[in-house]
Amino acid sequence: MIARGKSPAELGDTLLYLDNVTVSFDGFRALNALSLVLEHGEMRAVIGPNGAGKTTMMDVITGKTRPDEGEVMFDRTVDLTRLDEPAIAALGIGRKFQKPTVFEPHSVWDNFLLALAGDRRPRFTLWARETAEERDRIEELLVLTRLQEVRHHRAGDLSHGQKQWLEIGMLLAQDPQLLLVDEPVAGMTDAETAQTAELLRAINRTHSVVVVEHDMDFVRALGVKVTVLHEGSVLSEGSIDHVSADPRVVEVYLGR
Amino acid sequence: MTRTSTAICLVLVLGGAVALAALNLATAPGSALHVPPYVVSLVGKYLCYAILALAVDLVWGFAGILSLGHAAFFALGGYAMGMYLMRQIGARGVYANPVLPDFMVFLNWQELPWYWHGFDNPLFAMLMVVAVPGLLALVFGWLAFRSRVSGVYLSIITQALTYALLLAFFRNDMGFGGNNGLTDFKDIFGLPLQADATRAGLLVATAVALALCLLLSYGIVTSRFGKVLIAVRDAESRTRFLGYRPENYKLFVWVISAIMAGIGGALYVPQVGIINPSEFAPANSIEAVIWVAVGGRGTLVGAVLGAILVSGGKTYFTGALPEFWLFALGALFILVTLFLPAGIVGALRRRRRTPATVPAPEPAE
Amino acid sequence: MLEVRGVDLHYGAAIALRGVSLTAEIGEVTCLLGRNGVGKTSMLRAITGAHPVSRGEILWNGEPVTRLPLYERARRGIAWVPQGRDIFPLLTVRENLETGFAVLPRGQRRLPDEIFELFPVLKSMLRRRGGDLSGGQQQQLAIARALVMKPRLLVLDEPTEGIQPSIIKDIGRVIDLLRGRGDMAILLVEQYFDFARDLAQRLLVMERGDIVLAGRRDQLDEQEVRRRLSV
Amino acid sequence: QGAAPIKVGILHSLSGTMAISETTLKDVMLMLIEQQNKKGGLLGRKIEAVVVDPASNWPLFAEKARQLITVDKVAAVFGCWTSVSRKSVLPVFEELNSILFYPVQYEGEESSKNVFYTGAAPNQQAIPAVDYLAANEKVQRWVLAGTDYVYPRTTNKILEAYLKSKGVKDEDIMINYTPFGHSDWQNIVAQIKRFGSAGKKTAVVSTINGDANVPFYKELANQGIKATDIPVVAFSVGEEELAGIDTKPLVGHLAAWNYFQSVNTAANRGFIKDWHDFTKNPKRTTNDPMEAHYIGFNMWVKAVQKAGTTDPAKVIDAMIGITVPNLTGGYSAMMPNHHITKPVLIGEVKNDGQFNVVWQTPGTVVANEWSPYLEGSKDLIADWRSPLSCGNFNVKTGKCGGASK
Amino acid sequence: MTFLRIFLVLLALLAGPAARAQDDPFAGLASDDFAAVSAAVSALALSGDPQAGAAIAALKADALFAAPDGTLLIRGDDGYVDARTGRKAEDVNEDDLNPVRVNNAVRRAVDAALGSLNLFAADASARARAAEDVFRSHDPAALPALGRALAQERDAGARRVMEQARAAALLNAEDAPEADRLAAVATLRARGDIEASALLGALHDQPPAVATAAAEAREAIARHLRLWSLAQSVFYGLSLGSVLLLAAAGLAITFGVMGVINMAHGEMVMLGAYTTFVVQEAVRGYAPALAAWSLPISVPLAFLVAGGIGIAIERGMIRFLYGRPLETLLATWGLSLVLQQAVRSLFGASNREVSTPDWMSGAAQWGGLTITWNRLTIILFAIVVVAALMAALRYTALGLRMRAVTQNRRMAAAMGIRTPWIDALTFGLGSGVAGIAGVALSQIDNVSPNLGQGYIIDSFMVVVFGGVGNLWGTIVSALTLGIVNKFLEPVAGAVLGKILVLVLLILFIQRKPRGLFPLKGRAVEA
Ligand SMILES: Nc1ncnc2c1ncn2[C@@H]1O[C@H](COP(=O)(O)OP(=O)(O)OP(=O)(O)O)[C@@H](O)[C@H]1O
Ligand SMILES: Nc1ncnc2c1ncn2[C@@H]1O[C@H](COP(=O)(O)OP(=O)(O)OP(=O)(O)O)[C@@H](O)[C@H]1O
Ligand SMILES: NC(N)=O
Ligand SMILES: [Mg+2]
Ligand SMILES: [Mg+2]
Repeated sequence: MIARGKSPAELGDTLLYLDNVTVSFDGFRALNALSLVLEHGEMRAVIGPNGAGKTTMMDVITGKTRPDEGEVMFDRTVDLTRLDEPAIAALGIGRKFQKPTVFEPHSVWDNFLLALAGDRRPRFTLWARETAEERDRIEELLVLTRLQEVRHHRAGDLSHGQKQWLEIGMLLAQDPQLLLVDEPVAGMTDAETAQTAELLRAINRTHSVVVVEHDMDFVRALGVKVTVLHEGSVLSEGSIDHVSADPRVVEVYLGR
Repeated sequence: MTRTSTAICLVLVLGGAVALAALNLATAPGSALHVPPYVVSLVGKYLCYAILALAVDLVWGFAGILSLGHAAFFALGGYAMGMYLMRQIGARGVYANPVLPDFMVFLNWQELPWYWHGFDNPLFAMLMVVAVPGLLALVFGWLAFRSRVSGVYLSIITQALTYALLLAFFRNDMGFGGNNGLTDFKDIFGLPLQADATRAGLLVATAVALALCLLLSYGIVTSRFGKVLIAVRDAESRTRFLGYRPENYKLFVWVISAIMAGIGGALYVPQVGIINPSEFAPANSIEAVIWVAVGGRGTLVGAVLGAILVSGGKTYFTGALPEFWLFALGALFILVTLFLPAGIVGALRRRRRTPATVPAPEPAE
Repeated sequence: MLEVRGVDLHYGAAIALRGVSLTAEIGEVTCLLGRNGVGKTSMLRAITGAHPVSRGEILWNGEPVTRLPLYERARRGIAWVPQGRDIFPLLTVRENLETGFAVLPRGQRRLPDEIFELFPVLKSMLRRRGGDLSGGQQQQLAIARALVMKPRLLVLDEPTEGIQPSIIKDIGRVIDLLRGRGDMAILLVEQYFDFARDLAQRLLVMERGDIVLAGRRDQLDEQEVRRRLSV
Repeated sequence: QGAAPIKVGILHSLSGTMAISETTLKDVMLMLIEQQNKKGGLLGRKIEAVVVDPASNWPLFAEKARQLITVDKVAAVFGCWTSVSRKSVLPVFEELNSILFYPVQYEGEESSKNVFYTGAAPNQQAIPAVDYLAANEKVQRWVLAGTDYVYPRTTNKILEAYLKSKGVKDEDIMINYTPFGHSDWQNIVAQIKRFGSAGKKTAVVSTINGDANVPFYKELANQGIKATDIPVVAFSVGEEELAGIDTKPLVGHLAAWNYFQSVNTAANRGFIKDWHDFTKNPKRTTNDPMEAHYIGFNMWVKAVQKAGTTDPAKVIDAMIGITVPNLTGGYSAMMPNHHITKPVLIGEVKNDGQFNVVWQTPGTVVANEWSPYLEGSKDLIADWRSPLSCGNFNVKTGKCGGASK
Repeated sequence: MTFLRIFLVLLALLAGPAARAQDDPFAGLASDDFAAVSAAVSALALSGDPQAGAAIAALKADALFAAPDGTLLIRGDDGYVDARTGRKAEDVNEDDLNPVRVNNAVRRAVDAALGSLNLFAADASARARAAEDVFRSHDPAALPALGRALAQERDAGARRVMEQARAAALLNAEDAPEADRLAAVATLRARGDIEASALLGALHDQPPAVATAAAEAREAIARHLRLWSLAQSVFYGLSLGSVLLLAAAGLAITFGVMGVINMAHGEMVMLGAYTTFVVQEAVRGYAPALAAWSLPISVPLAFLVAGGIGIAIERGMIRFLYGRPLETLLATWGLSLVLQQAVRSLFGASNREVSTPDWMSGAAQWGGLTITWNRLTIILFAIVVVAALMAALRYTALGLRMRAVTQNRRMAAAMGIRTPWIDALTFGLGSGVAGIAGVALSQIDNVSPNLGQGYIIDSFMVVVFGGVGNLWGTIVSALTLGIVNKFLEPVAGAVLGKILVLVLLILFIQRKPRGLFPLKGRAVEA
């Protein structure tokens, strides 16, 4: 599918390039020679059985886990395996975790404030004042995530679903070039799920996105290319109809 | 760290110190209003402890770094000041040696070790008061935070640090007077240390230093920097994915805090008249943490209050109940923990807070 | 039968449940629906004893359990699959499952084979630490762990969250099977409406800390329910 | 009666690391004060003890000293054990011109107008002990083992100079320092054993402090070092310390003090009986620093009677020359250097935890507060009588060095 | 009594007719001058007086008294016996008696005298011990006795020591021929220990050949001992490590497993040590026959006492603090102050004596290795305690529940685990183990209210260095720290050695921020 060892020039409009990535934990291979290419402006849905390695793949991209082997390139020239998490975040890669993780002692408002794009260095934050612009942006996000009413609540006191929304909002606040979204609609009602799909499509107009989800209706609603992972490597790739028809995908993932 | 409580605390500290100093100097010893010098130096000592407590609260309350070795910075600042005071003695030591401090003379040292040079200069000495603890904190913090040492691991190595320093300063060969440390100071900046006016001046200076530290800390923790710090405290790895470098944040407050502790120590030494290695004892650092916990972690004002109350309690109990004061103090710690989970200031403030900050006990969480 | 009567639940000063009542019959699946933050999880916490209620009463098979601690309720047959899974991260998968033995008499402390039929992946991971599993695997483990307890009231909080479609189907089959045995009451919180509708005999819909719609599946207007679940 | 009582401060740690040693001293002071009150008090007034706990915390010592003097207005303070605690309170006593009685053997190199040193200076303990070993045990090789702090350091410096002046060679002296509370002595004891196997009679001179002694002696016993092979002579191990050790394997090891509980004099028998009655414990031991307080307190009483007042300035002047009986059958006198004369006794450990006095100086020894064996201090003397009134008078330059008033 | 008879016969043999001529062989014993007493002891041993052995033995036991009239009396279990006649003495006025005082010189003379006499004891090990005494005194006067003893010695071990003793005495004799001397040097070289080296080093006035041989022998011994000293350091290290391990094991539960920053841990250790003290006193008072067993009896009792108090602490205090791990620091610190002071008020501030049973005292020589019994016992004890602890946590249902509760208290309760009970038991177990450590520490350290304080810092370091929550790590960490310490100590000195260990520890944590055996993976971050 992907030719090995391409030079940067050959990668064309590639934003994210994973090649032959292998990660093992005490001998267990969570990723097994995984390769994946994401174009600029593309949105990709990644599905696959529990334990296929989807979250691990995101860990590798964001610098949380170092691969044992393989190449992870961003924007053709940046080798992500050499960078740590803040450096990768600074490149414009944002992430929403599978298990919602927010800053629990802070209010919803402050969570957004901390996530907003901007200078992250101590010497800036020490003097930073909340600008009108920032306030407007946070208000927008509060509406979008329907958290207006709880804006002053401690994030730790939110319900599970509210935290999911908050984290999605924080990801948007970062305004990254590439969004990695791990199971965004888990715990959402069907209506919310549909809205979220809509939201992601809107974002995708200006950003690149990788979405992991088990909700097939949602994936279908996204209407993008789907990659199916299984046991750490790509099992199938193509449109949602293509992969749902793949008997191997039905066997290991969709079930009958 | 609400604005009002911080302001009240500032006024009390500054006003109180000035009032005590004035009453000490301006009234006659017999008068009812007279504040004896004993009280002046006692309060001065408490305020130094309060600076240390503030330093601990800054890193513990807001960056989640439980330092069990903060007294090391306090002691280092104290030693820097002590070395200056020692050099001030000049030929007035018992052996009348114009250069060597007494303890060097009687252990047959021939010349002043290199690291003692410059301490006769007050400016240099004051620079060292901040530079030595600051540098140690910088090196230690840089190593530890960069390697992502955190939690109890960090706590224990801070303890190891202060313990190692304790042992090192104990060694007579180190040239810091061994177990006896540095004593027998005569004057500071040319003023006799035993004069009431000097004492009162030191008290006011300490109060001013405490006030400045409090303002600085308040400024730091209420800034956006402070919010990041709290985020780091409770979800360090999450902040990284947002592009923050927790190690830089921690290192910054860590060094600031160490310098604050060093200043506290430097003011402490002329007021108590001795600095020796027992100030490095791990128990001292733990006590500083306890002041903060009693007053209320993460409240700044609580740290000041806790330090003064606990030290005051110790002064009172060791005199009033010499044989049983440990029961009283120990019980106080236990009761505060059980009944005032957020410390004294936390308890005063507990209004709008939901118990999510403080999970209900059995059987819930 | 589980009966909840007029329960209030507070988090500090904030109220999460206001005088809620519900029942769940043995041999039936009762499904609790509602948008984010309406209090579904809080309801389950009240029933399992994970959070104290400030008013009202909870009866299990006629016995009031309102003041009993969690473990006493567990010993009376109430098992809980919490939202967020609450796997014991440092225990192995096997040990996680074996924590369920606490409520069983000594002779019955064996891992039932059916859980491995249901979740084959667990069988191959018995020696792995629970915390290392993927999100979906943990969810499977949480359900399996509850089944080890041989419960008579099974309380599930969004059990399909993060689980791959084929296993969701399996879980549906198991819930149905367990219900079919007729000795267990099942209370299910779900966002995934189709799944809930297919399984449940009774549906309850919550809004802002109270139940606003309740009834047997065939009696309820599906459009009405869906409307209440959307914004 | 009727007059306000005379207050006396007791400044001994009742908690923390030094409580082990100092608590007893507080008790003996309470006993002495009670006895004095039974005898009608002092100047027709009762004596009242003010006990505080400086908690083994050196700055707290200074704070408590100041409190005793300025708040409680005590006439004199009996207290301190470690040198550092004394150093910590010294400026307070000098500033407020009050009196401290310091009852513990120490390194010397000090003489303050406001302190009366009732414990031994190095020449009243260490040097006679070394002489004894050289003469009676024919010791030629010396291990100077101590806790790493000022008292052992100074004592060992003095001993080293002294031994060398007697012709002992460098390679026959081994010096070893350990931290406070050192508890694992395996290596060091083995090292001592090795050092002692060079063929010359070897002895250990121990300035090991307090807590570290029990594990040290236990290890000696374990590794089978008997007093007949390598005797250990200690300056900080008394009856109180031995109470925590099974002494059977230690029989014959030595200690040098100015008092032992086993000294068989009428005065001592009486003292021990009073002590047992006072503490209601027939097993409580007595020790050297207790005797020092006994002497110091009696001297103070006499000086107050002589001065007719408790005013420290007057009492300080009255102190010099006061002579009181000690418990070992002689008299101790307060010398112009504010140190007292003492007999030196060498005792061997018995299996009941007591000491068997095997040697003693024929008379009493005057303290060398400034050691003649140290470069810096050999020209210094202390004499608090006017007109000299100086704690560190340099006989070479003819000046009262430093600022000590 | 056989012993006494042999002993008397022997005296007669030894002394011969000349000694009998002396008037009163006991005369010098009552002297005030130790040198005179020493001489008198030696003379008495040679005198052949039938009462000599008893008198010398009494002297050694501090049971010989002098009356003002010059009578010497031996104090026995039932009254006094006249030393000269062996007859019971009547009407003794105890107040008039003065003990015959002994100093080290006298003791040496006594040992030498008794040494020669015991060479003919019935028990082979007693003979070997006697020979060892002679070896140490290397008094040429013992040569004839040694010769006779050797002639009839059957036991190989005793025989070897006697030969060494003879070699030692011979080298110090004035008239031994050079060949014998060379043989003696070879014997001592073969013995190969420090004592032999010391003896060889102390020789003077030897013929040149002998002097050279002695010097060579000393070098050979030194080479030999250098190798052993490596092993010796390892033993010291293991021994220190096992002490650290014992002290830390309980903390590995209360802190490592439960997450309670237990500053009162040291006080639990101290309570264990005081339990040992109380048990010992009780045994002495009520069941003296069990005296040797008071330590083993203390182990379960210390466990129960410290464990019980631990349970009380958990119920009364800690349980309100779950989820607030840092607050436990404050409360347990307060508690440690209270416990220390309580013990101080109850037992007094000074040290209490816990004696070492005979089976734990002394040392065994194994090649160049000195293995002290108490240390060896503690090493073995530590292994047993920690192995039992690990097994309990890993393989029992209770252990599983303990771990479950500490990882997620609420969920554990939801699984039907009685969390309050398990919490109390876990804290009790950790405290109980600390108590057991106290029993062991009573053997090597002060039993004082401060005992625990001396170990708390080290304990935390051990647990953290090994990796919190990992008992196996705790073991490796304790032993490593012990060994590193013991290898650094001779090179750097005790103080600097300790500083170095701390600095190494700080640097090590930089490389391994979660200890030697970190728990890895998602499980930890979760
Ligand atoms: N630190 C670790 N140690 C051991 N195994 C691990 C570790 N991290 C992940 N794994 C294993 O790697 C595999 C991949 O996990 P991953 O979380 O990437 O799966 P996933 O595709 O995200 O699954 P899900 O859909 O359930 O979230 C799983 O089998 C998991 O158990
Ligand atoms: N521990 C807590 N402390 C304070 N408030 C809480 C806590 N847990 C939940 N809440 C609040 O109580 C309300 C009900 O929460 P609950 O978790 O029961 O909702 P839910 O219906 O389960 O939502 P979701 O579908 O998102 O899981 C929410 O407003 C939430 O913010
Ligand atoms: N003076 C002493 N022994 O410290
Ligand atoms: Mg995943
Ligand atoms: Mg919920």
